This record gives sequence, C-alpha cells and structure tokens, in this order.
Amino acid sequence: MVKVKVYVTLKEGVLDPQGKAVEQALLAKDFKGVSDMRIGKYMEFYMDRDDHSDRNIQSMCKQLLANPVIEDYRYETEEVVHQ
Amino acid sequence: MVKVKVYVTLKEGVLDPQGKAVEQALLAKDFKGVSDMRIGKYMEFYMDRDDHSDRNIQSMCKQLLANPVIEDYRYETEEVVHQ
Amino acid sequence: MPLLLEPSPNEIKEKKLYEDMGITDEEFQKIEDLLGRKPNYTETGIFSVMWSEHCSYKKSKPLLNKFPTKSERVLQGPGEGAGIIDIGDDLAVAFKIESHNHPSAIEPYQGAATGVGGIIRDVFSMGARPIALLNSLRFGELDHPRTIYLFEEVVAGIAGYGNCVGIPTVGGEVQFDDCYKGNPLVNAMCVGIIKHEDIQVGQAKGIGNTVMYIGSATGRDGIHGATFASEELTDESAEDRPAVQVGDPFMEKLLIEACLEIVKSDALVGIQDMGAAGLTSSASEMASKAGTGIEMNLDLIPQREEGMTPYEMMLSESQERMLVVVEKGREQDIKDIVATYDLEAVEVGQVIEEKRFRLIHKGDVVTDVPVDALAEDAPVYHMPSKKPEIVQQSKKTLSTNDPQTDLEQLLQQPTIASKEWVYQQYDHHVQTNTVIQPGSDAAVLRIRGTNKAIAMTTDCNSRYLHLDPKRGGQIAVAEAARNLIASGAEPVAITDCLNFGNPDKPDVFWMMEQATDGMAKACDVLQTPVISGNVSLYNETNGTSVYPTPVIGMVGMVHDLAHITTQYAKEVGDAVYLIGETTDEIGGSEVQKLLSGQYEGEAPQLDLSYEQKVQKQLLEAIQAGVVASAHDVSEGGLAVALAEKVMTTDLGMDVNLTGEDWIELFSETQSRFVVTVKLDNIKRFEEMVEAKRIGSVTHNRKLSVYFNGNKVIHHSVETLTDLWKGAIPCLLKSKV
Amino acid sequence: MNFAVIVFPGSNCDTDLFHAIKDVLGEKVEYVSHQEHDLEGFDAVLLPGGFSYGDYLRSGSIASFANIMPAIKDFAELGKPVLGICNGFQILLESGLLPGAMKRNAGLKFICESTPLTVEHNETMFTNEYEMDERINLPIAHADGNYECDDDTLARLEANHQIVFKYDDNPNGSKANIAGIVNERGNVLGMMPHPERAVEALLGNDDGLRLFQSILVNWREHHAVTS
Ligand SMILES: Nc1ncnc2c1ncn2[C@@H]1O[C@H](COP(=O)(O)OP(=O)(O)O)[C@@H](O)[C@H]1O
Ligand SMILES: [Mg+2]
Repeated sequence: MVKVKVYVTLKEGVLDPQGKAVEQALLAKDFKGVSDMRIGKYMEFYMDRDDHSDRNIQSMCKQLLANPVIEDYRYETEEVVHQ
Repeated sequence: MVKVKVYVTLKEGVLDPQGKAVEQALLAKDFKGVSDMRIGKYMEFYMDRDDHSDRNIQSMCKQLLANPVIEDYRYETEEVVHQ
Repeated sequence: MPLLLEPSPNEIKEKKLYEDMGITDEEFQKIEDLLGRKPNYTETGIFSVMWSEHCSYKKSKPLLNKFPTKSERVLQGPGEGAGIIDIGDDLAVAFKIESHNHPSAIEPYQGAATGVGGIIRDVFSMGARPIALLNSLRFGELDHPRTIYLFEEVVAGIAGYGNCVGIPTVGGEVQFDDCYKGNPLVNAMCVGIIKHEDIQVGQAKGIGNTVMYIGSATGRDGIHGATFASEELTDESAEDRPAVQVGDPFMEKLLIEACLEIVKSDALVGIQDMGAAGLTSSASEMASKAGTGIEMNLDLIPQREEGMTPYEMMLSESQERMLVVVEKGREQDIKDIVATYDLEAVEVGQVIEEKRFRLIHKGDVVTDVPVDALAEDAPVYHMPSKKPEIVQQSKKTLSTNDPQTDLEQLLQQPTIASKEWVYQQYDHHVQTNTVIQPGSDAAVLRIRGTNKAIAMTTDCNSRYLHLDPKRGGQIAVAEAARNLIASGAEPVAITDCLNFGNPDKPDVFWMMEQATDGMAKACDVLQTPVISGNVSLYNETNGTSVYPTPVIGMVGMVHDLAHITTQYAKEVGDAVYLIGETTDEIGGSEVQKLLSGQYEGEAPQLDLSYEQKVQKQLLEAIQAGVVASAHDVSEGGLAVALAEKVMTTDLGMDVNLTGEDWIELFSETQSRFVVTVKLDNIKRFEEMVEAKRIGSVTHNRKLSVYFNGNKVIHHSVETLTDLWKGAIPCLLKSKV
Repeated sequence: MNFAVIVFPGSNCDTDLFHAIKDVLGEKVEYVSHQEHDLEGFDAVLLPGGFSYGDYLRSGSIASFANIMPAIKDFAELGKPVLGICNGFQILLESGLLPGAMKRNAGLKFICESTPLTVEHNETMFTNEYEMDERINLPIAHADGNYECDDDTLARLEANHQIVFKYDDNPNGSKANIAGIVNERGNVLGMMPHPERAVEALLGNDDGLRLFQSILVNWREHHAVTS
C-alpha cells in the first residue's frame, strides 16, 4: 500500500475569503501577530502498490482533487503496511 | 517570522461524506485502487517570532481551527525570513 | 519599480500595443485627438475598458434605442445600476439582469458566484434591498463530462453565493442545446425593493466632496489582455498570475447591510458599485453623470497585493467593492456606520470642478483625461448587417404513432424535465416572502405591509430565434408575460440580457437587429417597457455562435394576494379549459428535436394583438376569482402542459380532444393556456374568456387523453412524475 | 414576553425570526448585536439561521467566539429558553452549549425543501403545543446539517429524551435522524429546520408557529401573566 497525502492551496494572488475571515477572528480573540492566513485542503488516501504512479497521482490531482484554474497542489507518498 | 502549517483531519471513526464522494468519483473515472480517502484542511499562516509559542498555537487550534468533537489537528512550524 | 517596465506612449503607438487591449487604429487616433497627446500605458488601459462593448455598448447602442423605456410606472429607466418601477404605496421595485458567461466558462463556480454578486450590487447601489434572485442558464447537452461539470458547478456557484448573502433564488430557467457546449450562458437577475424617498443615483456631485472606498481590497483579479506588459514583469511567470475573480459572499452581505444604512444618511451624495472595469468605470461614470471631475490618489486604495501598478489597480475586477461620494466634512459619519459592520470606509479622492479624471500614484499624475472622453465620447458603431443565407431546409414531415411514448420521452428531455435538482440547491424561502416557490410558471413574493405581491420570471426560447430571430424575440417577451399572467400578475416591465455571437459578423448583427426589433414590438404591444439590461456578445466557440438568446426577465404586479394562482390542478371535478387554437407548428419544437435531432422549418406564428387579448381575458378572469389554476403551454406543447398540471399533485385529468392527435398534443402554437375552473364558476369563466372545455380533473391519479373517444394517452401521474423528476439527476449520475 | 434575536455578521434569518415573533406571535422582540455583552431584560434568546462569518472554516465556528456568547451561556444557565435555528444550532454546537457537531450533508449539496419531521418529545418548553409523535413539515435550507456525535453521547441524548425532532426521511445523513436536540436541562434547543419560515398559511405552512407559542405558553405558566 502507498499512502498519498495531497495538499491543495489557492494560487498566489487568488483571494482567500476564508483565510481572511479566520485571521481576523484570531486577531479579534487576541491571538496577536497572525498574518497571511491561507486555507487549503489536505487529503489522505491509500493506493494499491500496482496502481500508483506519479503520473497517475498527478492526473488525479489535475482532474479532480484540485481545480487547476485557481489552485496549486503538491503531494507526498509513503509506503505503508496497511491493515 | 514563523510559518505555521496546521493540518486538520476528521477523527478516525467519523464518516467523511466528502472523502467518500471524491473517492467514488476517482474510481468512476477509472483511477483504480484508491481507498480510504479522507479530506481535511490545510492552513498556513505566519506569526511574529515573539507571539508564537506552542501553547499559543495549540490553543488557537483547540479554540477555533479544529473542532475537537470530530477533528484532530497537528501542526509544524518553521522559521522564515518573510519578505 | 514595475512602472518603469511599462511601455512608453511612443512605444504603445508605434508597436500598436493598444491592439492587444482591443483598441482599433481609428479608436487610438480618436483617443489621441481627445487628449491632444499620446496616452500613457495606464490611460490606454482605461480607454480600452471604458470603450469596450461591455462598458460603452458601442455596437449595440443603436439597437437598444429601439426599446420602449417609459410608462407611468417607470421611475428609472436604463442607464443606472438597475431600472425602477413604481408599485404604489410609496414603494418601488428595482431590477436588472446581467451575464457572466465567459468567466463561467473558465471557472464555473466562481464565474457564476461573482455574476450573482455583481448583479446584487447593481441593485443595492440604487438603495434597494435585494429580495429575490433569478437566473437563466444554457449549457450543451448533458452527454459530455465537461458540460456536466459546468452545469453542476454553475448551479453550486449560484447557490453558494445567493444562499450565503440571504437572498432567495426564486426562479429561472435552464436549457440544453449543443450550440452552448463551449460557451455556456449564465445570466443572473436581481430584484430589490425600495421606498421612493431612498432612491439613489450614482453621481459625484458637489465640488470638494470626498470619494470613499468600501469593501474588499483591490487585487490583481480579472486583469485581462495586455499580455505584453506581463511579459516584461520578470519576477514570476506571468501565466501563473490568476485572472479569476473569487467571490466573498460574506463581504457582500456586510456591504449590503452597510450600504443600505449609508443611503439613509444625508451625508451620502452618490454611490456606485465597482463592476466591470472596477474603479475606472465607477469613478468616471459618477463624475460624468454629475458633470464634474474626480481626482483619486491611488496610494490610498486598499490593496491586497504588493507592488500593484496604477494600470493593475484601475483594471482590477476584484469583487465586493463600492465607491461612494460623501459630503465634505461628513466622512466620519460614513466611517462610523460601516464600522458597525466590521468594514472600513477609506478616503481616496475628491470631486473636482474640472471635468477630468485624474489619478495620482506615488506623487506622479499617472492619468489625466477628460471625463467625458471616457463615457460620452465613446465611439458608436453602426455595424453592417446581412441576412444569412439559410439553406432552406425542407421541413420533413414528422409523425409518430406512439404519442404515449413521445410524452414519456419529452418529459425526460433535460430542457423540459423538472429543474428541482437545480432549485433545491437554492434557498428560496429566506426573507419569508416567497408565496410561490420555484416549480410553477412564475415566482411570487408578497410585499410586506401591503396586500400586494410581485411576480417574476426569466424566459427565452432560443430555438425559435435560431429559426426566426424577429419572431423569436417577440415570443420571448410574450412567453414571459404569459408566465406572469398565469400566476395572477399584470406584466409591468422587463430587463433583458442580449446574448449573441460576434457582432462584427454581418449575419450575427442581422440577428441582433431582428431580435431586438421583435422584442421592441412585443414590449410595445404588451406594455412592458425595458427598464434595464445587459449585452453579452462574442459568445462563440471555434467561430460558431450560440443561438441568439435574448433572455427576458419580467416583473409583474399582483394587485391582491387573492389573485395569486399556480399551475397545479386544484380539485377533483374542476373543468379543464384550453385557451387558444392549436395549429400545425412543429418548427423549433421539442418534439421535433426528439424525433429528428434538430430544429428546422418555421418558428411558430405569433399574433401580438391576439396574444394581448387572451392575456387580458385570462388575467381578468383570474382577478375575478373564477380560475382555479392556470398554466401556459410552452415547450413540449399541450401534452407536456397537461402533465405539468397534475405532476406532483394527488390528482389526475381526463381530457378529450379532436383533430390530429400528434399535432394537438405536441405542436408549440403560441398564445395558449390550460386552466382549471371550479364547476360553480364555469358560467362566469366562459363569459369572460374565449376557451374550449376539454376535460376535467379526476381523483384517479391518471392522465388520460382521448381523441374521438380513443384513449391515446393513459399514464399514471406517479410514473410521469418520476420520469420527469428523475431525468436530470439520472443524466448527471451517468457522468458519461 | 421579550425575545432577543442575536445578529452575527452574516446572519440572514434574523429578520425572519423578528417578523415571526413580532407580527405573527405578537410579542416583543429586539435585535441584539454580537458585539453586546449582556442580555438583561430578555426572556428568551434566539440565534438565527444564515451564514455567520460566511460559514468560513466551519459553520458557526467563528460566531461561537463572539462577545455575546458568554452572556448567552449565562442566560442558559439560568434555565431560560435559548433557541438556535440552523446556523444558530451550529453555533450552539460549536460553543459547546449542545453536544455534537455538524458535518457536510451526506449528499454534499445545499438542500432547500420542506421536510417531514416527527415531534419526539413534547414535554419541552419548545414543544408543549405539539402532540407527542406528531408529524409536521418544516422547511430546511442548509449544506452542513449532518449531525454527528459519538455513541456515548447518542445514548445519553436518547436516555434523557433530549432528541426533540427527528427527520422522517433523513435528508442529510444525520446520526439517528436527528433534526433537533435540547440540552440536559431542556432549555437550550438547537434544530436545523426553520420553524420561523413556517408561521403563515400564506406562505404555505404554519407548522412552525406552535414552537414559538410553546415558548410563550411555558413562560406564561411561570409568570402567571393574564393577557
Ligand atoms: N435555474 C433555475 N433556477 C431557479 N428556478 C428554476 C431554474 N430553472 C427552472 N426553474 C424553475 O422551474 C420551473 C419551470 O421552469 P420552466 O420550465 O423554465 O418554466 P416555464 O416554461 O413556465 O417558463 C419554474 O418555476 C422555474 O422558475
Ligand atoms: Mg410557463
């Protein structure tokens, strides 16, 4: 088994209303010095050893996991012995 | 500056409707062998060196960034020279 | 210092860099003449957006001038953020429709969402509280994954934005045709309510008054064209620079509340949203309308990103921003009001006497142009038009001997099928005014504090325009009116969104001429002036234009809540009537598409004076309380209209017809309605309305249609409902 | 009786609740800003639906931070009625006034429709005007209404009769069909369906009116007001 971790973030310059609102909430709650909050997605899943390849994961990311028009993605893989 | 990265995931045992839907969509698109997809959040932000402490970040996570009833969190910090 | 990297005025002229911004040689010459010098880079950008079709209507203006725009009720016609009609009781209704087609084709969720956001700002910038949203959508056939993706995301984007800001989405329409495959249409309409005394106009009056900026900070969103400039910016790869605007409905909600409070303050002089061409158009138009000038210091503009150039700031289409003009010395009043909504109002400039649009950036004057040059002096073109040579298609005579199956299939055509999948995702109850929710002919909202309501609908059957743009234009208006009439409302005014292809092509322009001719005529006869609208051109993929699609958004008055009527059959035993004669009109019909896969032949006839007569008769009968339910006959003909009257109810219907079954059932002859009438009211109904009694409402949950005693259609209502409701979800699930 | 409708940035059913109380129930009602700190003089507190802070991060999460929240907690501790509807329910969950959490609807989409419910418990201060096991219809309009809690919590909710409303055909995947719950003491109710949207026959449904009448009846019993 391979464990895949995908990180999806908004492209630089794309407005992140969510990040902005959370940052302001933190500042209002006296968590000082927080800035540039950006909120993205984090996905974890498993793949069978035979089915996984970088090409495969990249095309999953481009087609479904991230929206290439506004988002960037990166991923990591890790061999695991899964139950 | 300290860059903080927070990962929020649904607790084990809590059903993840979004993860399930994305997994099914992947399988339907003929991405074989995908399983146990879980979707969480990934947050990045900066903190002033003086304001940041583990206690501080943990309490941000507990109070706002994650909902302890259904979510777990972990975080990493990294010193950066920010613009 | 990116400024240094900008091309000089000489380079712009010599290398014809203006062409990349969509400015022609003649237009550039005209700009030089107006300025008496060559424009710099920022100025060229400003002219390019102000003189774009989107802002200047340079190619469509001559056509728009044909529309009637006045009536006793019209308080504000075209030209402002939204048109306004009087509804009595010192109240008025503001509304407008707008397209977001191209952004939605690229990024459907955000494109649709920001389209909704923009039209809402148009309405509340008039001082009106937005009370309803509608939309009109066109996609390719649901047999392609990209189309399915576009459809799902557009609907999600409309829902995501409208639901969050708390404005109910109460109606709309969706149609599917291959011509929209690469270029979907996403038109959004907003309706607001306002007291007469609160009506605002976007004017920058009063020399010395302060210009203030409220809302989201300006980023590099939506800056398009001008690729060469980006090439020279070396720090990052330019292609990665996002052009897509992302909406922030939460900010919009705060802006709505803050602005509706500001308009009650006498410190406010003028207010306008930053729509297309953002800061540029809002500021220059406010000055132009007031006969003043504006000077702004760009260093004061709230900025989301570092190192923005004047060009970028002035062309940014960041969302959720408003510009207001405030009486000198009263700035704090405005700041205090917006602060209660966690917003900031920032002073960015002032109204000046010289009629100039002047921008300062880091101490330099980066723009100094006559205000009128941007707005009033924009070019107007009379485009050549030519009737396309339509290869006269021989009208194949279609027929079938299985109307039973045809009806089943028609109900599953996505264009006819239930749109519940769509409107279930829209909050259509919030604000608790929705008396008739999506599903019937028009949405109806009560007006608090009165015994009245307003009804609204969006309509356009572009297949008829494809066959005959003029008649199709008339039908679009007439059909919208029918939907209001059937709901018990008197049609009052329209807003329109002209979605066409490339106007530089004479045949496209000819269609625009014809369609607007038809619309103007119908508006005249049906007494529904055009009070606002929008033009969206260049809707083409690979040189093929979408069908001409002038979407009509119509609003009507329900004078008494008791007049509100729905399409659904009401009680067992009620008599069923058909208003209007059916003739053989299969051209452009759904059944034609079903059986032959295309649209051909002649569009249905429309006699506007007959239309007006039947509409008047029916409305009077509804107002007299003798009509139990009413539904217009549209796509799919009488058979579909009958099914729609009983589906989702516990009732059935027995109908007896004569003539050729296939034509009677599926022809799309115009000016028809199906109504049901309580037996007690039959006599009065027949005195008031010319109609033929065709059957009665039954309890058996069956739709049965007989021709000369032969049962031609016999369906369980439940089966029909399941087919009709299941069609769209089923197509989406298949995902191809 | 005097009702408070709390207004958070992004609340959008605040005016609907206000209208339901003032014009239909005919009682006194005031808006109270999230920035306030006390609820002196009010007999019931209502947290409206909508999208406080855009529902960013998680529905209701940022609002549960608001200045007014400690006052709402104190108010609840006095045993006075607190009602959270839709986003109001989410805020009550996020702030710990009610147990559990909300997830995205099982179908992932926003759902707006009228949905059948069963009144599971009619001896609360919010439901005394309904029959036990009565079936009613109320509108729902939400994307995050999929109620989640662990099995112990569910067992406790059931044992203490804290589940007040259940969906008849669970539209969002909620655990145990839960549509609305009260706290142990029974004076804090959170529910996803919108009773305030169902108080007038003109709009097609008035099944929600009795919920507000219940609050009033209960209050009158305790205050022996003769009207
Ligand atoms: N995109 C949409 N958004 C909201 N409601 C819609 C949408 N499309 C269709 N509807 C609703 O579904 C019903 C049927 O639509 P339609 O078939 O276009 O009606 P008609 O033929 O009477 O104009 C109407 O109540 C309409 O408002
Ligand atoms: Mg209709």
